[in-house]
Amino acid sequence: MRISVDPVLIDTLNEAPPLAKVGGQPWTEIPQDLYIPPDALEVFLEAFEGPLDLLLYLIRRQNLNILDIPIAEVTRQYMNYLALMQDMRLELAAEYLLMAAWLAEIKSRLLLPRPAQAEAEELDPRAELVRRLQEYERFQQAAQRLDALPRLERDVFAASAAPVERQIQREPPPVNLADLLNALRDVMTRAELFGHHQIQQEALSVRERMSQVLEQLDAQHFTSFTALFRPEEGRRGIVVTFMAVLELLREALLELVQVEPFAPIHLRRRI
Amino acid sequence: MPELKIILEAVLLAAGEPLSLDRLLDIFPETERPEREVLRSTLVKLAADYAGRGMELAEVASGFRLQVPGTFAPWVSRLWEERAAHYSRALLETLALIAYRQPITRGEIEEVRGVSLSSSIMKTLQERDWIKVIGHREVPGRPALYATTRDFLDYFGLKSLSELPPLTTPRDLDVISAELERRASVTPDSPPLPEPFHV
Amino acid sequence: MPELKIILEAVLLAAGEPLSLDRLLDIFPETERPEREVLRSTLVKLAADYAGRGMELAEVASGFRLQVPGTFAPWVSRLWEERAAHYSRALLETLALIAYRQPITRGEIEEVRGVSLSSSIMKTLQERDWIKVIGHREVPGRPALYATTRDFLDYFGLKSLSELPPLTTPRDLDVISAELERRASVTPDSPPLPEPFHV
Repeated sequence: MRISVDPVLIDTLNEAPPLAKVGGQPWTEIPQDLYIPPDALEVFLEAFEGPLDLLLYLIRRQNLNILDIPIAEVTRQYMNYLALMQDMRLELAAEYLLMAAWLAEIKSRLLLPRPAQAEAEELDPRAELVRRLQEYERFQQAAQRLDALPRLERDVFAASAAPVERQIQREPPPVNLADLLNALRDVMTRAELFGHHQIQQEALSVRERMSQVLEQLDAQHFTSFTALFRPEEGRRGIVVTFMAVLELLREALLELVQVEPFAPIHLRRRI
Repeated sequence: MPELKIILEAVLLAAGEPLSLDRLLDIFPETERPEREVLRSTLVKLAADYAGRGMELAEVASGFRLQVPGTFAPWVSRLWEERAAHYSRALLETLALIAYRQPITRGEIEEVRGVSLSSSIMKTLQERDWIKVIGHREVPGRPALYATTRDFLDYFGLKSLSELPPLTTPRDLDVISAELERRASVTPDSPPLPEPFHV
Repeated sequence: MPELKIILEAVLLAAGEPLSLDRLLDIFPETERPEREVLRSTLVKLAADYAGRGMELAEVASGFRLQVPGTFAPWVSRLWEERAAHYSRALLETLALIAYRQPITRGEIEEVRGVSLSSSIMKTLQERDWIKVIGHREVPGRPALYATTRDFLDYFGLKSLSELPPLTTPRDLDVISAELERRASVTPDSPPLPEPFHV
């Protein structure tokens, strides 16, 4: 359950409608013992960022110096707030209860008489609480200053104008021969092609020449067999071309036509 | 070929995000690449062009950004109904702690704030790319160490963390303690507080 | 309050997208809203300001937009140059198989690699002009036969396929590979490989 407050109603307190509902009971007037100004009702108790926040709130409300906290009084108020939260069935986090215990401990230590000689060494029991409150307060302030910085999308805005032509230039990845070789070794090792596969016997240059011959030929027209050979390549080149043609024929990639024995041989690609 | 200053203007506008000097140099083919110092002085000239205009050249952590100054927020914000997010106090306090105390663990944040930290806050901050995990503290549980990002600086218009508003200086515990003792001896009793709010 | 023209400039720059006259009018509170005709003539004045600058005001279907003219494309497009990542293992293996076993069908590549081949790999290799279809095998389905291109040879600095390191045994491949790396680190130009494979 929440305390719901209509700010307009606060200005017109004499009016009948309930100011707030607490524990199901409608409030039609501000309680006399309320030391917090009415607008504080707008602050939901659940909006406190934990026990340190609540304590700082109590201290600020009283314009108290953080170094001069009357522990007994602050503890009493703190406990009242916890009671209020419990009445409103806010889930009370462990941190709040821990703080209550801490406050009670400080209070009891302050009440205990201290031997004169111990006084010198012993820190004031409030010191640690004050340190933590101060530390938290620093970051509360830092958060406020951070929030006040001119922020993109709220205060300043990125200026942009769409380019008329936006082409993305893509650089293809570089590859080196060693990469290629490594890839081949991997695939070959996996395929266990070595030892019994024809690759070992097969001439790479024959494979290359097979590609070249296929490119040279077309499917529509016959090409003269002799046109495939280039004398400048010498004997080895001729042998390679011849083997390439044989291999292509074996793989049924070419069609060979010879009208009669010793007549010119013609080749074309199978469609 | 257009003037260098105008090319920079075009590129910054097309980018719509901060561009570092290196990235600005990279838009020129090697043979036409200006000197770094020339680039810098040209940017200064460009910035001067925008006096009294609807934009300004700002230098943030990731480089140079053309932006619409805050003076125009009243009109610009009417373009988008709900664009400028309002962040909760819890989120801002957490962000402040990470910004000023980085690298920091979740436990350390919780200790200063005195309250446990909701996961949604850390998630929001990470989704906005304002914070990131930069390592782990070598203690049991190896908690993640958080730090702010370059995007965080860009977003808040800062060139570096040193431009953050200064933190108020903490008071030394011994000083606090001495102060408390002194006061206690002067005024043993604090004035009573007004009546608390009862329900 | 800034001049109307400057407010429009700021809003158009912040929007980064076309804004219709109606939307531009909407950014003003009702009491300060300019006449439609005033708005239009102010936009004309604004457009004139951009002569010789890195931006221009264009009227497109959905309204007015500040844009970077096409003349700046040579510089602007370099902003988005994508740094090449690496090719996948699958792509390199496929390329190696095509280089050493050409002409080869897709099915044959799949058979050796033992996995099916993604179309994107063949597409990438073709787009890079490293492989091409040089025919079809006369078997059911008439699968395309792939071979490497002259561009492929040029890229790897080979005069012909016979300059590719010879295929022998995996162990030899290790040796060749180590040799290639050694040479690459010593001299930028790779000298011819020891013994090309001859018929």
